Amino acid sequence: MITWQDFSTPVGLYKALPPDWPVNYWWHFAFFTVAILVFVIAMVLAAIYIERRGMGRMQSRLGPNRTGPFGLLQPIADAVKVLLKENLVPAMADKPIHWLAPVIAFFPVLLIFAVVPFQNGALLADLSIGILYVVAISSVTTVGVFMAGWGSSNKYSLLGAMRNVAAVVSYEIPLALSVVGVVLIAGSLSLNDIVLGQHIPFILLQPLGFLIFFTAGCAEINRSPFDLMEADSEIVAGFHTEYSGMKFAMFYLVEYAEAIALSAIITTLFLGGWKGWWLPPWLWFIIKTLVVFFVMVWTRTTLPRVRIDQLMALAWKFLFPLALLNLFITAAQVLVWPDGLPWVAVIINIAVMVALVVIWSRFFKVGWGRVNV
Amino acid sequence: MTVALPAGEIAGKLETKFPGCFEEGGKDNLLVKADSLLDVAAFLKDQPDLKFDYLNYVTAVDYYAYFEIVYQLTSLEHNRSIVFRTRAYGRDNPTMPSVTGLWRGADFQEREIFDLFGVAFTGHPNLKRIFLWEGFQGHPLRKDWNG
Amino acid sequence: MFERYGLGMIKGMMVTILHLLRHPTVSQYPDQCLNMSRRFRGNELIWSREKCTGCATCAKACPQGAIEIVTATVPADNKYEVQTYRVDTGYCIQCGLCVEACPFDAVYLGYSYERAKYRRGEVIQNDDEMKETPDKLASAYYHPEFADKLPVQTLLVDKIVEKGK
Amino acid sequence: MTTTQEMTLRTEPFVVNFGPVHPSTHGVYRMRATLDGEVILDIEPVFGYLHRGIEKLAEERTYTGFIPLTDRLDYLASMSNNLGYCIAVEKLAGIKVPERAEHIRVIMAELQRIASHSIAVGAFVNDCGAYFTPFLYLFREREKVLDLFDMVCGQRLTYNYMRIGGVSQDIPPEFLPALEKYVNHMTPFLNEFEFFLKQNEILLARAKGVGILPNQAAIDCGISGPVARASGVNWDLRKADPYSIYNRFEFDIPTGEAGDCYDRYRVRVEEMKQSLRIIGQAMKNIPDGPVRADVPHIIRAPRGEAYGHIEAPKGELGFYLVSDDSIAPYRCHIRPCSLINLTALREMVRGWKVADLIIIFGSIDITMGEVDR
Repeated sequence: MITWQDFSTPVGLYKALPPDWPVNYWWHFAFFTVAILVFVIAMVLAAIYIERRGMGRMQSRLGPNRTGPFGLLQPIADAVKVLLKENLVPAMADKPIHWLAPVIAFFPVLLIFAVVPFQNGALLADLSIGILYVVAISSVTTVGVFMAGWGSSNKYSLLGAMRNVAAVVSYEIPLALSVVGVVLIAGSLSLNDIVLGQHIPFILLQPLGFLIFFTAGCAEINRSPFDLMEADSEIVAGFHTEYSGMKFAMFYLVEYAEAIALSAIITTLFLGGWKGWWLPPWLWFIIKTLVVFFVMVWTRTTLPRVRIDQLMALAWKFLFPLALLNLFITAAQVLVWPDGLPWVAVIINIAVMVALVVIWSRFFKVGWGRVNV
Repeated sequence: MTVALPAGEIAGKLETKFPGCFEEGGKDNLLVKADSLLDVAAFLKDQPDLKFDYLNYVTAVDYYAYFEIVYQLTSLEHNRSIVFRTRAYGRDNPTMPSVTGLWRGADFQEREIFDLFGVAFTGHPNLKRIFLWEGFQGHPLRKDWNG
Repeated sequence: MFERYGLGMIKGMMVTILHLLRHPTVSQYPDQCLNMSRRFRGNELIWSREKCTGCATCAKACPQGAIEIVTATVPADNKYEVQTYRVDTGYCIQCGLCVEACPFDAVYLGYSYERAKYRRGEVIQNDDEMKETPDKLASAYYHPEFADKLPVQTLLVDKIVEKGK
Repeated sequence: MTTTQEMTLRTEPFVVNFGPVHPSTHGVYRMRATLDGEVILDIEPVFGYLHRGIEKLAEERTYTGFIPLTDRLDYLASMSNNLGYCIAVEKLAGIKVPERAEHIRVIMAELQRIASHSIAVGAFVNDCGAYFTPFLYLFREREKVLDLFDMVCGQRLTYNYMRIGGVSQDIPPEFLPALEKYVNHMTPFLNEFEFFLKQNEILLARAKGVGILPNQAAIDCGISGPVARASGVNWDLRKADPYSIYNRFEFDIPTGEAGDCYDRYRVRVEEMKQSLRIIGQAMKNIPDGPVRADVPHIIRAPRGEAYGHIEAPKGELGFYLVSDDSIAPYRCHIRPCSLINLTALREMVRGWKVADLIIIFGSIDITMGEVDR
């Protein structure tokens, strides 16, 4: 029996481990750490290329095509350029916070990939509370962003940081609630089991859940219509105005890594992660992630930005109630069909989604928001 | 077609309403005295059959002996326009009452005249230089300004 | 906020995705040059010493005072002889008023736009550099007779720019 | 002047500088905004960064020599500046313009209105946050207008095409077929652009009811152009005081009712359609004949003064000329419609948020060349 005091000393800790424990765990840990790092870097480069080239073609222009064949080396050229840039630190800046901010912003994004299954069972840590871990870790980046905003002692970055904190706080709840719907149907929190439980992709069973999760996710990592944190037409570059060189590269990496992380989680939760016909399963996972990322690029090219108080109103008055209602409806359905929902639930859920969205958008009037000063 | 009102017609009305508001010989081109400028302007703006509610422009011309401030008004309702002018004498500190109270559009234009000609407008809410920086010496659009 | 329940946004998305199937309207500048208009006002002046009578109308018409002309009288046939004719293309705004004002058609505007220089001094053109040579074409601005020597202008409205020349 | 009034939480307003180098101030324009958090308490515009003293230069240039300088006033609509100046000088000197020149002038002015409005609408939606896509679509169409101007006068931005008494050169033979092709191509594009943005919910939410300029305040502040018409002021110089031959064309004047940013955007798009109508009519019945009255290169205007004004894309652009019987004007005052349109900015913006300040300022659509002169 292992008692508490055994953990007090390192020797006690080592003795408490099961005897055969060290043999296969270290290999597993080493392989997946390297795999995740390579996966994140490669996907971020692919994401940068897709975004710049896709947006270019959608705007009837070419996009990068000079560096390497079809401009494929452009992301590497960007990285090298940013690394060679001088590292400016504003004189009035709070130096330690300014230096630490990109680090705090970047490492949670890597942690998220620990629980994302590339293939059946192929993930670093098959946590039984996978999705709870993801929702928890993903809000740590806000601390880094706010440190950046505060540390660079620049009014624009302070505004950007404040907006980011406000947005992430209010979008955490719809994000979590829409995930609970999926968990109810899959019956387990572990991402691996969620994918195994997806005989019908959850995007069909949970259309409203998918809509809320995608919107809340985009708002949290400030992409597409909610990119207020670095709204370049209002507050120049938001929280990373005063960053250049290596630190800016880290923030640039965070922005795209978070987008890839969110698309990976959406693929796992809603699009049936690695499930697919004759292509190798991990390739299916990558294709689905890149497709979801392309939808983000697509919305970023088309939609104008939402104002900060409309962003809040959208979270509290639209997504939050809808997420609650979606939760109740899913719970009722799970009670009616305990061992997995049939196809008819798909039609019901889509009808419910349309009805709820139409009813709920009645409450929104246009043209408010002026404070009488 | 915006009918440019001939000066004679208006001059008669103004003369009866405000005797002695015109400078000598100022009837044909509506040359108003500086101190009766506001009454004439208010009259032109509020009179129901005149209703000159839109100020086209306010500008100044330097004729060495005096600065001539020219106002052009248009009545959007009756589609009529009129030009009247005043003169600010003195080179070092000419002053002129400000019409910003009647037409807010004159705000920046009077600041510009103050900035480039040096004609101070009394009653202007925020009379500061508009184009040149605070410490600039002199007023460039004057004829005797030599850079 | 959702007056039409998101349909407006979906319409907008349709337009952007359809643009993926269209040709991009940009062209690769160094290897694909679009032809400028035949009346293009290039950033150099072409001056023929024979036709020029030294009347300096062009210098007077230039709003920037970029043309500097020094003439001396030739006692033999009582005419002006132009000693130096210098144009500072740094001051020149390519407005073409000199070409219009010249009564003897002695000065034309050039047709090239790739005359950037590294030194401020090199921008000044002296009299003999401004002779018309086969590669230095004169623009058809105010002289329609030069038009047929110049290439036809590529209009974007005519075609989506194909790849290659 | 900062207005501090009783605030619930002990906060204090802080002053932020928007500009002179700011992504969406349309040139070197600076606003000292006093903010309480995101809400704007007061803004104080600062001008003069682009002041070149054009009115002083005018007194040293001949009447024809000043025309290239008028291109640099509102450098996005230099054809209209040329037209305004030439009309003022012709009124001063009493010169009659031949028929063909009048038709060419109308075609050029309306093409310039389309090009200037496409920048205004593109920049406005770009400030709303749509990441350059509408801006680039409109720029692609503006490129076609610049091709036509390039064919006629040899330059793409500073045309210097109109002369006192007509235009400098006749239009080349291939101009009218190209113009015909352009007009036929532009109408379907405008419909597609309408389909693209007219009912975009986020644009509606951001622009409808924001920055309302009441009808009476617009007239009182001397505001002209699309900004005034959007507030319901039915005043367009092409109809009210027809200069050149505008009374021969039938077209209507689009006006908005609420006078908010959305109406200003709608009025500009409708005006582009009306300009296409005018070009269509002018193109059909363009007569032959001389393009310039026989006016010497350097004219000597009779003693006196004159004020000529036109309906430039941004508003009423006027030239007040005083001549003392010499080859250069004694005084040339330019009525800056962009500067006067900014008088009402202060009370249109108070109480709105930072994001709205950028939108309202963008919807007024100014060019710094004309504001600072």
